[in-house]
Amino acid sequence: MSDFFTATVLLATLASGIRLATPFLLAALGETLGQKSGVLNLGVEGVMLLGAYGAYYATLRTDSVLIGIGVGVLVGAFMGVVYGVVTLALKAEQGISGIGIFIFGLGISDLLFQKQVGTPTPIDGLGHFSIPVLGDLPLIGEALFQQNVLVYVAFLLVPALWFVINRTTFGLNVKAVGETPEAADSLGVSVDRTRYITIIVGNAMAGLAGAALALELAIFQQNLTNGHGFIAIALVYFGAWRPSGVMAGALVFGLIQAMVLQWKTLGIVVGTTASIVGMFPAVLTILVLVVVSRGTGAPAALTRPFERGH
Amino acid sequence: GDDDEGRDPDAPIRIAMVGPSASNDLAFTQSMVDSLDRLGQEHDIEVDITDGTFVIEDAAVAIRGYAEDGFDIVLAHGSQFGGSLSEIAPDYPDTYFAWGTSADTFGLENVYSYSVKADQGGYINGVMAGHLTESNIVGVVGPIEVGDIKAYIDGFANGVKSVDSAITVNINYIDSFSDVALAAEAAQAHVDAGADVLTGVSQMTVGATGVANDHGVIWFGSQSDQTPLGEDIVVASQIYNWDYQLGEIVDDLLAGVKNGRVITADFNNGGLSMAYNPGFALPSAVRAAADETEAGIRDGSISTGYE
Amino acid sequence: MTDTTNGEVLLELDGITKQFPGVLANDRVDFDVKSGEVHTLLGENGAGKSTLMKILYGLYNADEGEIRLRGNPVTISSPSDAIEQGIGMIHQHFMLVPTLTVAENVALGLPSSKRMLMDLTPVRQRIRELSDTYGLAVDPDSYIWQLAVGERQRVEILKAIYRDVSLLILDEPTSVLTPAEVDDLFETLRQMTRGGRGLVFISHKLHEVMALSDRITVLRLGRVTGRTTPAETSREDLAHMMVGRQVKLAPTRTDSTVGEARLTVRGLNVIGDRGTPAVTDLDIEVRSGEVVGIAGVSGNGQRELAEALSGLRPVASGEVIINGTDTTNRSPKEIRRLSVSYIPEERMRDGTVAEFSVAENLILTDHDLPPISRRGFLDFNQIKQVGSALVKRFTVKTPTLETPTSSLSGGNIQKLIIARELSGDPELLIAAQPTRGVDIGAAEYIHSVLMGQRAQGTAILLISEDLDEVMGLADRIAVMFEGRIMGVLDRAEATISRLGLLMAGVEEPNDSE
Amino acid sequence: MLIGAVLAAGLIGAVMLLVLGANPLTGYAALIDGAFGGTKNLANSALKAMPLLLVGAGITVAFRTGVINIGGEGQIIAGAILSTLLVLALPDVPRLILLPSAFLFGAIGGAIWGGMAGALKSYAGVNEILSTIMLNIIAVQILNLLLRGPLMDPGEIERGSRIPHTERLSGNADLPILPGGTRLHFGVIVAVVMAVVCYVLLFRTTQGLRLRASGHNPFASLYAGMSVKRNVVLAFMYSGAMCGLAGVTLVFGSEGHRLATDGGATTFTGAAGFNGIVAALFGGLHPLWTIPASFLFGALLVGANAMQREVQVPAALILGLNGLVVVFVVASLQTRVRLAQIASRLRGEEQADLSLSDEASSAEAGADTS
Ligand SMILES: Nc1ncnc2c1ncn2[C@@H]1O[C@H](COP(=O)(O)OP(=O)(O)OP(=O)(O)O)[C@@H](O)[C@H]1O
Ligand SMILES: Nc1ncnc2c1ncn2[C@@H]1O[C@H](COP(=O)(O)OP(=O)(O)OP(=O)(O)O)[C@@H](O)[C@H]1O
Ligand SMILES: [Mg+2]
Ligand SMILES: [Mg+2]
Repeated sequence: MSDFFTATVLLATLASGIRLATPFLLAALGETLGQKSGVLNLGVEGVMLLGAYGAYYATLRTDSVLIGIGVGVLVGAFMGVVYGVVTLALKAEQGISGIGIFIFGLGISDLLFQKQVGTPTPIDGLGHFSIPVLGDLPLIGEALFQQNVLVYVAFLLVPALWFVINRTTFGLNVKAVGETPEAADSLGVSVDRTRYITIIVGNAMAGLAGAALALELAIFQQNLTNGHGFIAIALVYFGAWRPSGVMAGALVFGLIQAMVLQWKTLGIVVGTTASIVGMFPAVLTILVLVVVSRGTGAPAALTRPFERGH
Repeated sequence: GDDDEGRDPDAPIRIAMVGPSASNDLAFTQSMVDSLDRLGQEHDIEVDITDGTFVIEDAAVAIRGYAEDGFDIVLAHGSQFGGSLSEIAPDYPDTYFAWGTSADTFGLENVYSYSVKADQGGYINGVMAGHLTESNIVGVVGPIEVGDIKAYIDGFANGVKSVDSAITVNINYIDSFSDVALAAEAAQAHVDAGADVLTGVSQMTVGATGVANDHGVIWFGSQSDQTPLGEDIVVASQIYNWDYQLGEIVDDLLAGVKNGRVITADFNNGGLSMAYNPGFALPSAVRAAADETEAGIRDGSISTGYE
Repeated sequence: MTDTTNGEVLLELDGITKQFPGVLANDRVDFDVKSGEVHTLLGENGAGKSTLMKILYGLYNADEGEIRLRGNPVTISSPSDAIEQGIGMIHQHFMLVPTLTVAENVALGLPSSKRMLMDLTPVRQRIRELSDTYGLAVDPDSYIWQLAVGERQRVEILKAIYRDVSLLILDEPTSVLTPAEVDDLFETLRQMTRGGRGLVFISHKLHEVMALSDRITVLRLGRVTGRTTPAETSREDLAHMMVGRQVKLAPTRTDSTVGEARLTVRGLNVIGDRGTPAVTDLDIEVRSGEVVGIAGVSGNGQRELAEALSGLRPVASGEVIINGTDTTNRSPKEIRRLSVSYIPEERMRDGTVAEFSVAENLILTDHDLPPISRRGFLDFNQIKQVGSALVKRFTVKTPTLETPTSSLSGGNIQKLIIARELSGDPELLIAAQPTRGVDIGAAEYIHSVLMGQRAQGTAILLISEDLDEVMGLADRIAVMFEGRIMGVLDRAEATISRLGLLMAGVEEPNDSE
Repeated sequence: MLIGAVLAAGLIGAVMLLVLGANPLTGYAALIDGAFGGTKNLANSALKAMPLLLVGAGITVAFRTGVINIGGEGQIIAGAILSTLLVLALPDVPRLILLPSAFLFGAIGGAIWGGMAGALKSYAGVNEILSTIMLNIIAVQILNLLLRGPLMDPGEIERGSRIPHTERLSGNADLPILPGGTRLHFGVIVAVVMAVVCYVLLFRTTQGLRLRASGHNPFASLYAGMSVKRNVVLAFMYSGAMCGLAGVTLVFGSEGHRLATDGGATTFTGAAGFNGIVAALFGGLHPLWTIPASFLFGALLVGANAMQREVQVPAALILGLNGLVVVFVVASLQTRVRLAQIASRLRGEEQADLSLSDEASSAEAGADTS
């Protein structure tokens, strides 16, 4: 038992938790932006899978991680366009079309993988990048500042997104459109255009999240994301539509998973108790929200299609 | 199944397979697909595959559908399908059913079950791991504690301990056959805990081998030859060849007898074998120890300690 | 019709027609506005006023007809087009984002001085200037959700003035303002016309129409039925033109016998949305057969009082006794079961389920009582009967009983609520702003119904900002200011000036009790 | 519209099949034959549709109350576990008692699991999307825990194969097979009847009116004397109970007659908790329309599997097409809804002429006496 509390193990857990948190965080931040403008996207998981496959395949073929990341983002953005057309132009029910996108992504990413790659072939994934000075700090340097580039990107996106939402005119439009679209519309703010942008950017971030996962693991597999996208959506609610809250949620989730894995590795939990520990993050998430109780704050127009004159 | 006169001996043997994961998963499902390919070189067969049916009820529909369509042999390639098979098989007494891995034929003549002594290859891998580890810490990334997986992992642990009982074997069941990310983190956790040798089973291990590649930690595989997952780090893999079991069933079919039984693959009957990665510079002493262990297992002088 | 101004023609609407399912909302309507004038659109509820203006502002597309601005035909297919043409609109229902501040609501849609970055400093600055110039006091950093309806209306007006439009549409801007605020607004509007702007004004308050308009166009059933000017007409004539019959503008009082206390409130304290006290140490009593009016500028705790009495808002301390039962902090259902009805102030939010049919809304509060409910099942024949009877009795204008309530005009929704709330012959009625937004014909009817209820012994607590209404209906008038009752006047002793002083928070030197 | 959407998805699918080197005509012929060809295939489609219908009809209750229940997966599992526990404990009770009790327990299990999400929302302010996703995870873990622990078939422990499933459950709890020589069983009847019950609940009862009112406008509902919080909990319980019933049919109507998993999240449910939502949406969130909608969706799933077997394309393609169909159908749905609205208004007008004519004209007359 005491093994767990050695500094090395704790720091390794921390590093692992941050790594595990990254795809959640990227996807959840993207979803936050979309939801802020009133669009719920339950298809994050599918977009992540397509982004992951795109990044993996591009890297496999070009040996360039950068191209891989680019492809992941583009695939996500493309799915954003599709989702935008479906939910904005065709006014489809958001929750369900999201589930459709999820199923589509799950199937097509696997299909492409089986047809184009077949046998899982490792790629050279993202190397770990040590931030000068910070990376050399004793103890925490390794845990916090020797991660892959996308980890830093994800955490930098937290203040960036906060800034966009709270300090730019675009952010003001986003909030207005997500809250009272008819008011925004009556002032000449284009509800659809604002939502197209948030959806496309949000999906691009989901694609990036998938890329982060595939490139960190340096492999692709059927259903690589394995529920990450759905948890990312839950984290938006956990974080009460605030980037910092979403980050806190992602970290809680990542750290608990890392801790559980360490416990299993070190033989602290064995056998069927593993299942109990496996539900720990879910239970904790609920408990945290019960205690903190900030269920309110959802954008009032979330999931509501906007049509002028209604 | 309504042709009481038996099958036409000149027609190709029609074999259907229902598998839980993708046909090219470098693991359990692929091992059977490969074996069917090899069977096709010996016999005139016609193969039909439904893969990726992880939903048990969908698999049941497919199994019944194949039986209904008059396939000679229907393979329910996944231990989770047994429950359904036990109810379907009695309805189609003329069809040969086989499933695995398992050791249960429900007392039915037309049901064969196949299992593997995966602990044997596990033990051999373990012996090599015991010799190769310098940190004296070895890690195992397992999916779920069932059947051949548990056999392999227990055999592996015993093999390691047979070299030096002081070596720590950390075993981590991640509770999923498919969660690659979790497998990667589990491998990372082992590395963080000091492991310099890793092994793992099932399709999720592709995540773990990525970490092993990153850290130059050596890797032992099972079920399929996992060399493609790490040319530099994979030492050896235990391979499942279902050829032996398939052969037995086809022989029964051709002889027109139904003799439902448990057919167990091991190193002696060729159902299991080792594949060494030619690209890995395995010290000859270690290779010799492995060969010696394999011989001992074959002649029964070495027990894997499983069961 | 006589031109009272000789400004150039700003706007011409030519033959505008708009058909909604089951309703011809506008039928070949011609309408124009000249620069420097106020042109009033008058008409009963559902006459098609808002529809015509929404077409002008690009919220609806006309089926037929042409819009010309300064003589040039224009296509206005979205609010952006309208804004580009210099048209502004104050909507009948608030168009504000509750979770944003006043300044943010004003800045929304406008270019920022720092391009992509938001810069609210100049916006706040200008809001303060405009507030001073036009007497529209509001804190630029308050969130909209924190504001009372009157303040919200001021923000709407600020939004329009801030944009410096050449044509401004005001769809019932005064329905939530106090008389003093209305005076201020009119002053603002006159300033705007002096600068050459044209205004379209919509209101159901005839004295306002007479005071402000240069020209008046009357709509009925989607058609123009009259054009006139204040000089040529009177309130009575206007009422006749609108409704098509003679209307009594002041309610007729009937006799009633005052009985036992139906509502007794002692030492009531209620906390408002902002977490600060909204009602403080309030005592009041309403007896059977009397109307007690609560006058006061909106936002002085009237809404919180009504909500606390009807169980929608917790009581912090004090006692509410209805028909001898202590109902302090009881649920709305328990309170309703004591034969209490409540006409809510925020009728769009609280009063109806917009997606429900007219029939469903008419039985909303009684749906689980016989005869509507039989062992938990709805009796649709009863619903139809009850619904038809109420629609008929209260002249709710709807194509069918199955019509979604959302497509009724504002005034008809109000009538629907009143029909429902009075259908059960309540023993206590809490009526908050019962005629706000209702046309004069309907207002007359509502007043007569209230008087009828009073005669039958219903105790009525009438909360209204409309002093004419309060003085016309109430037996006693309590004036609320900052959550307290400043004084209670008997009907006979109530004058506009005394009430006005109390409403402004000035205590009476000698208590009238 | 619906047909158009399916055709569009089919067209894209045909292109994909061509790319994969399969003949689309053969493929689609197999699909249609697999779904509708002969009584056996029709029966398989109905069987696949059955849990979708139960989940979907339940979902309509939640949606109409203004809450999104994406916790169907967890609620199915909860219903399955509770009914399985009952049958394991009392295997010898006669079928006439055991089977209804199993359904009752399943409904209770689902209702508890759903009710938790409702209570969390009503009384702790936890958003239901979050809580249901989490409750799904927890239910899967509990299922794994039980099947690998106390509920594991003793035979599996004996043989050492340790497959995570229960023993074959008592034959007294088998869902009776309906006459006709197919696999169609009693669960299908339960599903259809329960869909009708959902319709009656929503549109014919006072409770249903309260649920719908709360869904559309909680403020007005509160004002009208309803307890919105309780209605949210109730809606989740009804919805959950329906999912729980689906869980019962999945266990006692399965080929294996046991509760089984491989540890995966949707191994047992076959994602019925999600597909049921799709079926409900196909049915325009109306419990009765959900009946044909889920049958068509079930047929599509069954037919797709048949197509995969016939032309030997990866199962992944079917999944991808499945997603496309959902997207296309939902996208075209709005158009359909609008058409329906117009139609109903036109119909409404006719009704008005019949039933309301004197009221309407007198209302106008009242205002028209000049
Ligand atoms: N979106 C809509 N869909 C269907 N019918 C509508 C819609 N909007 C308005 N109507 C109908 O058109 C008619 C005119 O409505 P409008 O809102 O223009 O009336 P109004 O004159 O503004 O009345 P009020 O004084 O009550 O505001 C009404 O009968 C109303 O029911
Ligand atoms: N009309 C009625 N006749 C007999 N019993 C009733 C009636 N209405 C409700 N009940 C019973 O009273 C109890 C509470 O009813 P109800 O569900 O109406 O509560 P409620 O407070 O109105 O909540 P909500 O409206 O949110 O459902 C239930 O047991 C119900 O069966
Ligand atoms: Mg209007
Ligand atoms: Mg009630």
